[in-house]
Amino acid sequence: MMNLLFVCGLCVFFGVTLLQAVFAARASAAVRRFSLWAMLCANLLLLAFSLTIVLRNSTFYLNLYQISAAMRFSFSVDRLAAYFIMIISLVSATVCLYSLGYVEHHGSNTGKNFLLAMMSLFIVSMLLLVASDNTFSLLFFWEIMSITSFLMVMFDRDQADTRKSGLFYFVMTQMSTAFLMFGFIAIYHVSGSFDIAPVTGISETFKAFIFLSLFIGFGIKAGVMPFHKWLPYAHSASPSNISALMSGVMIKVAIYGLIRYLLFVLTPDRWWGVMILVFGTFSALLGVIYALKEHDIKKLLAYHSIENIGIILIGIGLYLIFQSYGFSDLATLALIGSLFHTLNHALFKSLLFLTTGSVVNATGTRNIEKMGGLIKVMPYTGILFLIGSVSIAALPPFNGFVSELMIFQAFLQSFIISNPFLKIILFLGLSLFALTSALAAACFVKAFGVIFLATPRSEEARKAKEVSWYMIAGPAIIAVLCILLGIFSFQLFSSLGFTLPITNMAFIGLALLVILGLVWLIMRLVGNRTTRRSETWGCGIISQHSNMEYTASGFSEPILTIFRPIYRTRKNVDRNFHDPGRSIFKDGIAEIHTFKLFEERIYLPVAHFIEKLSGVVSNLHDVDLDTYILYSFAAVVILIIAVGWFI
Amino acid sequence: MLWAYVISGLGIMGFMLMRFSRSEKRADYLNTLAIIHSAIYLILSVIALIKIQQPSYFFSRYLMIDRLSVYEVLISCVIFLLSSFYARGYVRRLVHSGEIEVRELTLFYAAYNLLLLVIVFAFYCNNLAFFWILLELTTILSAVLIVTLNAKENIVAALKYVFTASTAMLFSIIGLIILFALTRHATGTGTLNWDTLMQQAGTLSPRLFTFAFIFIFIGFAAKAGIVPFHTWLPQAHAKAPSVISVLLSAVLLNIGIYGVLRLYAVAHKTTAWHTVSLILIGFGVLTIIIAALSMLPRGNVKKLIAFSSIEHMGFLLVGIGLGTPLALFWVLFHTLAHALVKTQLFFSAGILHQQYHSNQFEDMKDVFALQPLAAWGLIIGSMAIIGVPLFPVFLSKLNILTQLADYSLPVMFVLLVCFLIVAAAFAAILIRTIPQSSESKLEPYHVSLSMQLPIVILFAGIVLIGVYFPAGLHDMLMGIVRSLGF
Amino acid sequence: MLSFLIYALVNTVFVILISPLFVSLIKKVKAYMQGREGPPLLQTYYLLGKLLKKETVYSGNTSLIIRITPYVNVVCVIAASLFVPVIYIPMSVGGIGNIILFLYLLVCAKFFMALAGLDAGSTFGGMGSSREMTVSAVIEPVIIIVFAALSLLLKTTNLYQMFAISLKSSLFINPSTLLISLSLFIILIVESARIPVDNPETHLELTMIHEAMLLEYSGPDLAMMEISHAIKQTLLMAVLINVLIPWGLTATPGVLSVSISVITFIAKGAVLAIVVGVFESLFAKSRLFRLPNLFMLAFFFSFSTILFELLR
Amino acid sequence: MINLPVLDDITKILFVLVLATAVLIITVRTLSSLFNIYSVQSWFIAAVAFVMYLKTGSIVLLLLTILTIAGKAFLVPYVMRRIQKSMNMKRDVEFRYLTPIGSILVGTAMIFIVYWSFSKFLPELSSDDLFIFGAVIGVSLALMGMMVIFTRKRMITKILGYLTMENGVLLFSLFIAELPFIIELLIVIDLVMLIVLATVLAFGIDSSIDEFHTKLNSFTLWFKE
Repeated sequence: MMNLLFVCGLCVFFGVTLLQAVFAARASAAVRRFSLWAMLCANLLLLAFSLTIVLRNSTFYLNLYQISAAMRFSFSVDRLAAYFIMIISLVSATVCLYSLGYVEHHGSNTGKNFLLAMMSLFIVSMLLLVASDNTFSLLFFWEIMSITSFLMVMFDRDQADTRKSGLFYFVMTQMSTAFLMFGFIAIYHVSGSFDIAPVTGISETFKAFIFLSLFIGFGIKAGVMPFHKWLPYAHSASPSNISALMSGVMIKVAIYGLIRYLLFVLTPDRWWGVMILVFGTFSALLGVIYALKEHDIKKLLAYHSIENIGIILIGIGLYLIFQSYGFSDLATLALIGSLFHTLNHALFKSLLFLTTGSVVNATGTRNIEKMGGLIKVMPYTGILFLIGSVSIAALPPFNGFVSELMIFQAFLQSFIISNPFLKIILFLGLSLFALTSALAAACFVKAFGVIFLATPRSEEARKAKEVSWYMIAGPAIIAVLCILLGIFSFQLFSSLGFTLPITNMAFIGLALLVILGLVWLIMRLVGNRTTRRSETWGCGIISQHSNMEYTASGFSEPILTIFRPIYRTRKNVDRNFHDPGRSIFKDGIAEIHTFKLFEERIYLPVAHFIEKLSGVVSNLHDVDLDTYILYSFAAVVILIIAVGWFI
Repeated sequence: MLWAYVISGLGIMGFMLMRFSRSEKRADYLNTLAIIHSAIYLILSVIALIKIQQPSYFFSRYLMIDRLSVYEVLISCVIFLLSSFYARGYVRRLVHSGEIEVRELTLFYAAYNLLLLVIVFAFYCNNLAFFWILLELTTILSAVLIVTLNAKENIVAALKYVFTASTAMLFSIIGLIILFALTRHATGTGTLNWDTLMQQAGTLSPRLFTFAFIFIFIGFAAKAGIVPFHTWLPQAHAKAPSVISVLLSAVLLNIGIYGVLRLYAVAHKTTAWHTVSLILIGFGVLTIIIAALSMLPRGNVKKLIAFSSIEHMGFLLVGIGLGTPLALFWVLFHTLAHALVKTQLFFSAGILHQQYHSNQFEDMKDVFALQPLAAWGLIIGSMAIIGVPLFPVFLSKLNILTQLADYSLPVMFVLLVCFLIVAAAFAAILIRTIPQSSESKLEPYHVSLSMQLPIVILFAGIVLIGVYFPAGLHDMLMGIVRSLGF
Repeated sequence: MLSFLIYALVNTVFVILISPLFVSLIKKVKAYMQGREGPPLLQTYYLLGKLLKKETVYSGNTSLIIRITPYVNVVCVIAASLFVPVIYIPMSVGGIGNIILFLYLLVCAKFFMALAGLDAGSTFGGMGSSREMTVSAVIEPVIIIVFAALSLLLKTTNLYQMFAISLKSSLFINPSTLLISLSLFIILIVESARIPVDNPETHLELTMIHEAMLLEYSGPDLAMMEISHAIKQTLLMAVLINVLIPWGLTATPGVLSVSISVITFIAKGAVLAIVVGVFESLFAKSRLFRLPNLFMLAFFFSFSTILFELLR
Repeated sequence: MINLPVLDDITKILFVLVLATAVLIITVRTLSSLFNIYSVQSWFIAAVAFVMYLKTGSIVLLLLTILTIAGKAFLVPYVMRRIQKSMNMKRDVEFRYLTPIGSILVGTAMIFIVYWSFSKFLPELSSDDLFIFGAVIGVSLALMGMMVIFTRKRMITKILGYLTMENGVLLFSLFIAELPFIIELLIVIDLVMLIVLATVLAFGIDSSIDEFHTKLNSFTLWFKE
């Protein structure tokens, strides 16, 4: 039964890949629609599969195929894996539904077909990655995931910035693979097998090395702060349904890997927890702060992914710390919190990316300064985006709030830890975490307000139309899930066998509903219900104009001013003068750029160093015969001396 | 058995000398002969693989057929067959674009077939000195093949090749003489036969063996393109017609590695082997580092591919140096994988070169519009060569690295970084190339089927061995490793 | 369960009824400090009544956001009022009384208010919501850390239990409580939009934050916004009171005890309102970008409390 | 099979003379005299071979002597002279990396280094000090030839340098007479072919591509039969 579900799902995916890839040149919109529906069904199959495992808390093993004895594609799905499979298939299903409407808008016929082929390969590689029970297949599908996503990022390859993003993404993703390979092979070196099984009897330092390389490897993919740089580029470059998949699911896969190796393979030390906590906190804070100043809506969302990954990491860090002190129920609270936040973020982030895709389609720009007033022309999309914003801003009773509540609870109860130093760290982390979520709320007031409210700021925005049915249905499902998961979280956990010290949101929801009813009733009774339409009050200016509105930059300006030290800006001014004495000013250009700290202090210097080095090395080759012979001569002489010396 | 090779080979060459009047026909005629030649050799080798019990010796033990040599010969024959097919269309293009004179064709194909003959016997020969001679012959022949094109740079490239390779080879004669003296001193009668060396290895003095080994290694390294004797390689590969670049990169380099492998097998029987391992791994890592760094600023597609060949040779050297059975197993597999992938890359590059008459990336505009197949070949080949899953290089890379981890983790880390740089180099260039388009639309020329077919076949083959490991291959490789005494 | 429902009803109604009183009381005090007569104590009730009778005017640019916001606000603060017992401390049901939830209900109200500020597309509204979100973002860590300090002090994260514990143990002598209540007071000032953070009287774009968002409101909607603001203020006052000087608040329902606690609460609330009024008249509206210093002060107080607790 | 100590002395003298010729090849500028020096060097090598023949009496050495004289003292210089005529250049005056003096110094250093290195190993192989001498002289001759290749500018001279290296190797190999004759022969033929090819290529460098190809054809056809 389970086998059937699993294998059928996979077969459909591979079938779709083949179909789309082989007929890439010819396949028509009908074929595409067919394959999308097929993918949707396959996702549902796997959803059913994973849900049964999650609910029954059983495990599932399947040795699908093996290249050689050492290199098996064998899968074992336990509750954790099934949970992530659930996330993947759920989000992918909705994305497929959305894509039914979306894909037809972009690119050449071949391009679309190829995109679908890659998309299905991408989804299936993520599923199998999570299901893998040995390092080999994990690495295998990890690479395939990276490559397919890279190809999809390159989808509209004619834009220059897409190319830049693509290169950036490719290099970073290869780097993460390299680090993972190092870690895995190091594990193999001690355990002597590719199985994902507890490693024992290794020295502390060696274990630390393994942990660090794995953390970097997964961290790059998850977009943890110092390694996050690829994320905004890649997400803004790729088509929106792909961004939804990447940001909603792919970076979660990295989280899965981290959790898997921390829980089931390595035996963590306390400082790992602290380290992860610190990294998480900074990713969260800086992520949201960078998001505040973004006006490219997709970059903004990408930075929020970084923030939420940070929150998830905070949860994991807390888990490790509490575990190391033996407060197992608090640890469980933190871990479940971060896992639940993983699900929630997957949901509302894909919801946001999908709706953003619709908006970008409708307006033809990613710059929110050019939008505005869209809720009147595309109300459904607007409402969906609002739900997404409310959940990502962690407002009760939505799902985002519940997971953050759990992490807050874990934080607040950290007073039972004895070590005062650690306690102070935790309280600082707590305050920064609070700051993060407040800023997130601010950021989404800005995003929603500027995109959907007030009057249109550009012709495109004025002419925008509501998108097709598919592109509303897909997000709508997620939106409903966001609410349900929020309200019935308590019942959910108890049905899974976790009784956690959190508020019963169903109760709160009920209370809110009752109060709403009462208030509404009262207002009906006592309130005057006549309304009148009129102008916005503009100090007596008769015609309200869109460029009198508050802009996104204006909105975030006070916060930016307060956090000025974090965004350093660089001005470059070049002036032209009429006279040689440079006194009579003709014209000039003045620009202010935000100083991209990580890019300009870490990434580019390293890249430049390597470039310089390789330049030197390759210059050695561009010479004539004499020099070549000289090289060999020197080499031979050195060899002769070395032989005489050593042997 | 081996006579069959000689006779058929010489017969083919006899046919070549027959003059034909019309030039167009001549190209196809010669090419047909070449195809027949390589086909016959392939069949013969398959027979040799199945019928003849390995090892068996011929000509007073100067020649032998054993598992390893048959394996290498098979690879070479397959590559030769594919490139003969490819050459059919390609040479026509060359003639058409005036890059090669019709009168050169005889010379070209003569050298081509002779090269096949020589290579096969280089693999089959049992005697080191004889092996050395054939190795020199391959240098000469490939030099001739390079200079058949109408360009001064080709002569320069060929000269560089000849000088760099053969000066190094002279030192390996010195090594041979020392080895010979060593065996004579050890057992009374000197010998340079592989099999006898294997038997007598125990009696040789490790110090002197290492001494001899280093000198012999210099020559083989030059042929295999190991830093610092690799200098000839990039230009030779870049200037040669793509068919020949394929042979240089996918077949000739293997011979050098093959020699090193044999020698290492002998060394493994002495106590000198860990010194030798050290030397090999040292040179291998150096090679990989230099190659990886030189790939970043390349703008020339064929040079890029050539440098990646250097890098892979270094990797093979490292694998040999590890000297564990698994490592060698995967080294052999990697040889196959590398040969196939390289062939595909150079074929695609050849098509593109015919389109743009340049190997520079920035000249290649609207690649997808003009030459979709070649573009895909280039992309897929690059992915395969940087070791992406679905492709065989990934398997061998992973496994050799795993073996390397037991030798030294830091070295492995260095290699990972180098591979990262290589990947970046490929990605950077492809990403820069693929999207660029030009206002002046070129006409896509008609790529004949004989040029497209090999690429498709190779793609299928690569993916096949990338995900499916036939038991036969597995047993064969295991057999080779065991026959080498590991 | 039933008892809880009764509690909810009574408590909520009481809070709703009492909060306008405090508002106008503060106004009165300020008027006295400025040497004016000031409005009558029931002024706010009159105001609300008048607004309920008036018609609602919506700008042509607005969307449904501006229409739902008043309901969201009222609902959220009333729900929050369940968390702050002022008449007596019931048994917590379904985790009601959780600090975080309490705070986030208030944030929810604020979120929608800010959206509504942007909805009409007027410059003032945008400015108001921008400033509001800024201030709330910066004050958020302070609030959290204050409550963290409380939970550290009282070893619980539930308001009911907090009050119960502070009721049992005489915390007045405990310096930590004083420190915390100082920062709680600052929070009260900030959240109820008072000088030096905000200026509730004027409608000058230079000073206003909270009012700017309400500019487009009129009629019953405005009434709802006002009452919810008043309730929010009362709730924060209640928290401060019940933590610092909980006497009079009972843990056992009963006519006598409840009436006692009601009376005491009104008294304490009045005192606190007067303090607030005096405080407001002593200070001048400070620049927006000076505010972080004030918040840092609160942060310092609460963090030093934590250090106190750790060192003990 | 004569065994006279004088033979050893003669051999040593010949070694010295060979080195002297090598030094000359490094320094001399006129091409024609370079060729002469080279053929003289080959004569010396042949002489060494002959002496060794007298000493050991193995027929292989005699054949080698003849081969060397035929191939290296006559054929190769002849071919090169023709090439030189057709390219009509007289002198090769430019030096790179090393001045003649410098290269002589380096060459001497090479001899010492090689001696220092080899004397640690070869005594194990044979007690005969001529063998060691031969090895040292041979290898250092090869290295000097290499120096010629990368110090001189003209292709022709480079080829001479290569030939010198080859002579060195040959000199060394004389002491391992058991190396089967067939292989010796093949090696020599091989090298000769290499030389001819290199010469033709060198010709191609300085001549028009067209006549180069005619030459190439004739030459390759010649060696295919």
